[in-house]
Amino acid sequence: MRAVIEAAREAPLVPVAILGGLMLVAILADLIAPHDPTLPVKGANVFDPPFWMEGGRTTTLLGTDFQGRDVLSRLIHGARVSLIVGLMGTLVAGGIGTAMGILSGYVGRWVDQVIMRVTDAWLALPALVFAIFLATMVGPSMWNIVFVLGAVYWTRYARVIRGEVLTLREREFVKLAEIAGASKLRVIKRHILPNVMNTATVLASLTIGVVIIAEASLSFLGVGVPPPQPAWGLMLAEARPTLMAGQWWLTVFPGLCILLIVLATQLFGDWLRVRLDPQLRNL
Amino acid sequence: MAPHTPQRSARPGGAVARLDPVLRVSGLQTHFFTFGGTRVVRAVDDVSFTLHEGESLGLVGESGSGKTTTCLSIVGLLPRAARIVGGSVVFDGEDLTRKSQRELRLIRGRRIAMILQDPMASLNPLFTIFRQVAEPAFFHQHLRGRSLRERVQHLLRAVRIPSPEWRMREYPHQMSGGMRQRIVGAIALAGGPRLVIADEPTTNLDVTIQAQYLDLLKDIQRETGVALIFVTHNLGIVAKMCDRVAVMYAGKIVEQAPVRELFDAPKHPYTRALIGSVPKLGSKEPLYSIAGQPPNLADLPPGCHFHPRCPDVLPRCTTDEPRDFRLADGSVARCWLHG
Amino acid sequence: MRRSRCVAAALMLIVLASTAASLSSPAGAAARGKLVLAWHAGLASRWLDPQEHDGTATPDNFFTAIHDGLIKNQGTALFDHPALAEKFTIAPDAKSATFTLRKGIKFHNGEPVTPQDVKFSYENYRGAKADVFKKKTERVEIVDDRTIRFHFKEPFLDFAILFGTANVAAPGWVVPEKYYKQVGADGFKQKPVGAGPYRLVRHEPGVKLEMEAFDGYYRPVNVKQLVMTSVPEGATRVAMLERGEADIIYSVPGELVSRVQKLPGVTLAPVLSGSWFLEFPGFQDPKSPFRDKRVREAVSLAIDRRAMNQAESAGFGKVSGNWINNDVQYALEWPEIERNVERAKQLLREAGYPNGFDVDWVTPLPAWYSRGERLIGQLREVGIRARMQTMERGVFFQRLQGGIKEWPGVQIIFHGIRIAGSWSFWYEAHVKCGGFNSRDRLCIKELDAKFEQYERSINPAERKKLAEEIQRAILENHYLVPVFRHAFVNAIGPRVAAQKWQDVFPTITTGYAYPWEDIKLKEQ
Amino acid sequence: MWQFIVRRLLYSIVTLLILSATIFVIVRLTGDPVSLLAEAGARPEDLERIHRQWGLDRSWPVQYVSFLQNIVTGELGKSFNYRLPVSELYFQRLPNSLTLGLVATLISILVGVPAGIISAVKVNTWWDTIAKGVALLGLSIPGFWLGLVLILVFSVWLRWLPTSGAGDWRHVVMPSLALGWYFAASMLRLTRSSMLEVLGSEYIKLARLKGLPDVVVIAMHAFKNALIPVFTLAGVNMVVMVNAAVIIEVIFAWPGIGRLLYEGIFNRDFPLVQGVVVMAGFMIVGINLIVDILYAFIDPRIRLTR
Repeated sequence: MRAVIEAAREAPLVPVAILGGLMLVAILADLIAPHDPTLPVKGANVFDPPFWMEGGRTTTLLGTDFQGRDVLSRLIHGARVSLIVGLMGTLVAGGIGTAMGILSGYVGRWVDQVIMRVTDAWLALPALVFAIFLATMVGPSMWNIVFVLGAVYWTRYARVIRGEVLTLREREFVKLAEIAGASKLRVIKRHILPNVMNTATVLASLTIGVVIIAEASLSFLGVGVPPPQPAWGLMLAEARPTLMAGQWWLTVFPGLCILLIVLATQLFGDWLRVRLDPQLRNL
Repeated sequence: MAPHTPQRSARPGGAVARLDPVLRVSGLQTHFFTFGGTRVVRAVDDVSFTLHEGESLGLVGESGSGKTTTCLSIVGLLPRAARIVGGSVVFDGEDLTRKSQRELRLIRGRRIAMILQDPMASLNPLFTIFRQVAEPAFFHQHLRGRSLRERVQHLLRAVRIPSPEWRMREYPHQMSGGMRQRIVGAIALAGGPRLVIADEPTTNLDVTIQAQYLDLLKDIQRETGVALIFVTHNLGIVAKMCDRVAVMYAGKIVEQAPVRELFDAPKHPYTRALIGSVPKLGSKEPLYSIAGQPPNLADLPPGCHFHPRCPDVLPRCTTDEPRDFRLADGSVARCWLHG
Repeated sequence: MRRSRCVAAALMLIVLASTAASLSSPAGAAARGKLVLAWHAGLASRWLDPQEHDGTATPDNFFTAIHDGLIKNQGTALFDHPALAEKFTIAPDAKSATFTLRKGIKFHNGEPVTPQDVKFSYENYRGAKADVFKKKTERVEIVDDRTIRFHFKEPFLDFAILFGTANVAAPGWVVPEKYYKQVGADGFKQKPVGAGPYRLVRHEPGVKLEMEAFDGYYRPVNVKQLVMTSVPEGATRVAMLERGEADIIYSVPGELVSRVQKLPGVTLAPVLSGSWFLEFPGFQDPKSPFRDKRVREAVSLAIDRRAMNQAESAGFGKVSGNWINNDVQYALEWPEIERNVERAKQLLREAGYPNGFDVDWVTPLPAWYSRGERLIGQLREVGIRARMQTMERGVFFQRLQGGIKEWPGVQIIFHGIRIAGSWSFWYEAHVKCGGFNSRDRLCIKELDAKFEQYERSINPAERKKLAEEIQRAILENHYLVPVFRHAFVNAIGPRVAAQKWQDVFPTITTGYAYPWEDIKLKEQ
Repeated sequence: MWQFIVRRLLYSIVTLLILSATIFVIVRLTGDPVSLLAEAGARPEDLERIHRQWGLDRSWPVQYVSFLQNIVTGELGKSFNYRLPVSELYFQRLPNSLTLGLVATLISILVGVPAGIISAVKVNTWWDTIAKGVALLGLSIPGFWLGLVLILVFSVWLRWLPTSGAGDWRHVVMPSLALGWYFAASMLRLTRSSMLEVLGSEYIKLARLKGLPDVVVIAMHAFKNALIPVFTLAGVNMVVMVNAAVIIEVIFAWPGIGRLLYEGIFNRDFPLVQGVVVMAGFMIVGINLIVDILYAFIDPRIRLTR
């Protein structure tokens, strides 16, 4: 964990700025969004173009959507939903996965067998198919999607973390702690957990983008975040007929937002990976 | 010596140039450029030495002192981030630092060979022994078919692999560690080199195998007359294998001397500390250990880089960098104690 | 004006059709060319079997190609268009109905259509409203080899309209008894054999139906090959139309209407279709804010019906005051409801919700989600906050039929339905206690009592009066809140011979392009 | 060798057991399976019949055993919507999905692997940057978006390719491109990192020390080693593409398994959804087994020791 904090001090500027900015936007969405994201803007039409184009207006800077809602406000609030889905989904996946990985790798024996067989089995389902299946079962809501994506993606963590723990187990400091009579729980807390956190963090940075794209796909299929809540994936899915109709701003802006967050998390992840653990290169 | 390089280093002691040396490294500087060139690590900084036919030079020092980088600079296989920024490497009268990768490729494997640290890792797990030993002969001497097979068997026999005819059909993982290292040796000999660089070839072998292997190397050197650079941090091996020793610290050679002089009368405090830290059989003296941490190459202390850990530090050591001082017994030391 | 001309033309068409039929020169052989239809959802095999009609308008699209009924709606004619039956009569006491089959009609497998097949199809019918027919029918009598008579236990005034309205029920759609029994109900859905203008040649379940003109049909069939292919994505359907891969596409996304309008040779067909309205399941619960009539009225006043029509149907829909389509029997004319946000807010204040309240879910009929979103937006302006619930069409109907327990909390359902024939079908399906789609969600006892009276009555004037009383009660109490009649916007490609879209979509009962046999391709 | 195969086989069987148990439990945890197994508007007697037919009145373990028996005998239930056995529907659509998956796999390999190799060999050059950028785009563009753009460009503007449906080779181009794109990106990433790893290895250093030409070092020494994980991924990816091309198949109206799943979801055709999910799991476990066995043939370490 300390390594993470140390790392933060010399973190790369661009991705951190993007992520930090998005987070700020997400937190302050209510303050900075010029309009209510779920209501049509008074005085605006549907499909108003961005302000610099003919017919655009400065009250709706990035134009309006098929209901006359302000695209900018929806993007701003969408940051909140997408970050919640992205971060929480990743957190749930990472939490379960890390716990399972440690348990599996450190306790070993039948616990390891059981967890790893389950992991193998769950990994055998294509992520999207599994997510669709679960989402169909539990029904659409933002938190359900978080749960679904968490349930789908934890297995990847479990696999990698287990491998990590297996090597850690053989390291001197763990052996020493064990010989000194530290309880398993204490060894996990003091020695194992801090050391796998790096790996988990790197994996997490790579998962966020995947989770956000998965949300978009679920929205397309109608089992994602329910409207009118704005989520970037949902916005993209809803606006797909406009690709042909010419209202490019409805797909380009949410698309760019997704690209931005994926880019930022990937850059950040790449940097973390090099910074924290050069052996993780083949992830 | 190539005329364009400034002559900074002293000629090593007793070895007066009888013939043209096989290898003359002078003023070699290899730096690593990381974080987009913002950080420079001087991994090898002003290293010079000469090596004649049949001679073996030991290169010793802690890990990270620049031994391996020196070797890789010679063969021209530096990592992407590293660059030779100064000095010359003259091999058989040709400056290797001015050669293209293509030309270097024709020298590597044929005239210069290198044995890597890890015999487990340095053989490709997916190819047979035959194929891996045969490659240099195949590409350099253009041997094919039966003559290639015979050549491989000959090489394997030379490194004392029993029944090479069928051993060569096997895969690396079917061999023991010692056997694998011998195969790496066979590969090194395949091109009939003038110079062999052995980079800690015995670190991963157990002691009896180690001894056998070192004997083998010595025998081969005697038979073929190759020049040998032996990189190690094990002073015992140096004593057994080498004619001369160069001690590296923080990218520089701090002391260079014939092996006997070095062990009998080490001149540099670092060498003394190194020798003092080797346990001697039957000795009850407490083991000497070097105080402090090895230096961070990206952020070296001013003056003599060793001064924060030196027991005999002088006031000027903290400010001025010592140059090479040539001493009467043929040693060269980079230390103000001798200035 | 145009409408009456349209009806007149259609009437003439019927007359012509019947004369043509009596001359009976099967013209399937003269059919030529190929017509491709891009359908907007998956193609469910059960839509190919009239015996298991699901009570929606959807199967009409397929029945009218593959099967045929004794009587059916066709063009602008409602239930009383004679099809397999040459003529029919209802006894004056409404206790029996007699049908005479056309001469020489055949199924696709070459077998003749006999009264026995009609009897079998009627008695074996298991789909929507089967219970009504079972309850009221005494027996089915085969009079001779072309005549069949249905005897009822009591006067069955709605028989003809129910029997002949294919988007409500289909006991009058004839399947070949022998074949049906031979392959079984499930086998039949894979390879249905009917007496319609097209016979099925190839069936890829869910994906594609390839049909060919049936030589033995009693009316001329113009197009040789009819292919229906399922293309779920709206934009893809439009692209298919643009490239000439499809000749008719259903359900053009609202965003693409103006693009399609501009395409050369393409005709937009905004078929005025079903009626959309809101329902408040469980509004009788004392805890529900919707228990208060003023709250329901406030919801009604919050809706911007014209904006909805403009955005959702490109203005082609119709804003009317009733929740029942005005083209059915006894539908009550009711003035359009104007939006009044201030009045709505005031009503909410009076009802004790000065700051509005939360609705757990707004559930629009899948997959018309964008209008659900619009509704939520409009409700927000008077302070009613809601979220949208999306679900699959199947689940939606399943939950409708599950009754009030499936709709806990504060809920609004945004329905859109299309039922032809009589207003009573709408009432039965969506208001009546225990109705096919209403179960116990609304269930207003005093209205049901009146409806009972209506059902028993055989006096048309009394029936009309009762019908209007019931509708008025629903509208005045805002039990159901009408929104608009939407336009099911389809498009016709350049290869189809049509002066105007009504030539291809003449029907006023659903949004689909039948009668299929009448569609022509342009001369090459 | 045989021992190894038998062990892998056992593992696969265990995996399948757990997989089916997972699906079994999820279905039962999220509600009354009868409401899923019955179609909309089922009558009480239908529900009763389903109860009996699926043995839902018995205990879970008993139910699970009969569930397994059904799977083993290929009885995945009957689709409500199509009135056909799920297995029949599945195998009707499978060839289309295989075609799409195969072509998309080829595209992903043809694009991803060479780009990944070049990117690794020329690491940290502009080439590498471009390749990484493309990979990033591939991973962050949702499939439906790419699909619609392809239709717009190639069908509507250029009029080169048909928009949708299955038919001749022209119908395959766009969906497989849209599908392969994402996977090409992941292939590129993996090839690049795998190559980098191998290129940094000691045996590659030794190969270079032998003075072998770069082509030989990269094409023979590095490639073979780096490709093992890459081809594993390709195999798994192909199965994923066959089963999970839901969005692409919907956009391009491609009659494959993914679309079957979509139809299953939208019609609440539960046996269909369950069947497709189970089959996907089976196929992946199967391909993993095959890949593992193939490994044994490629990699002498596995072939000879275990």
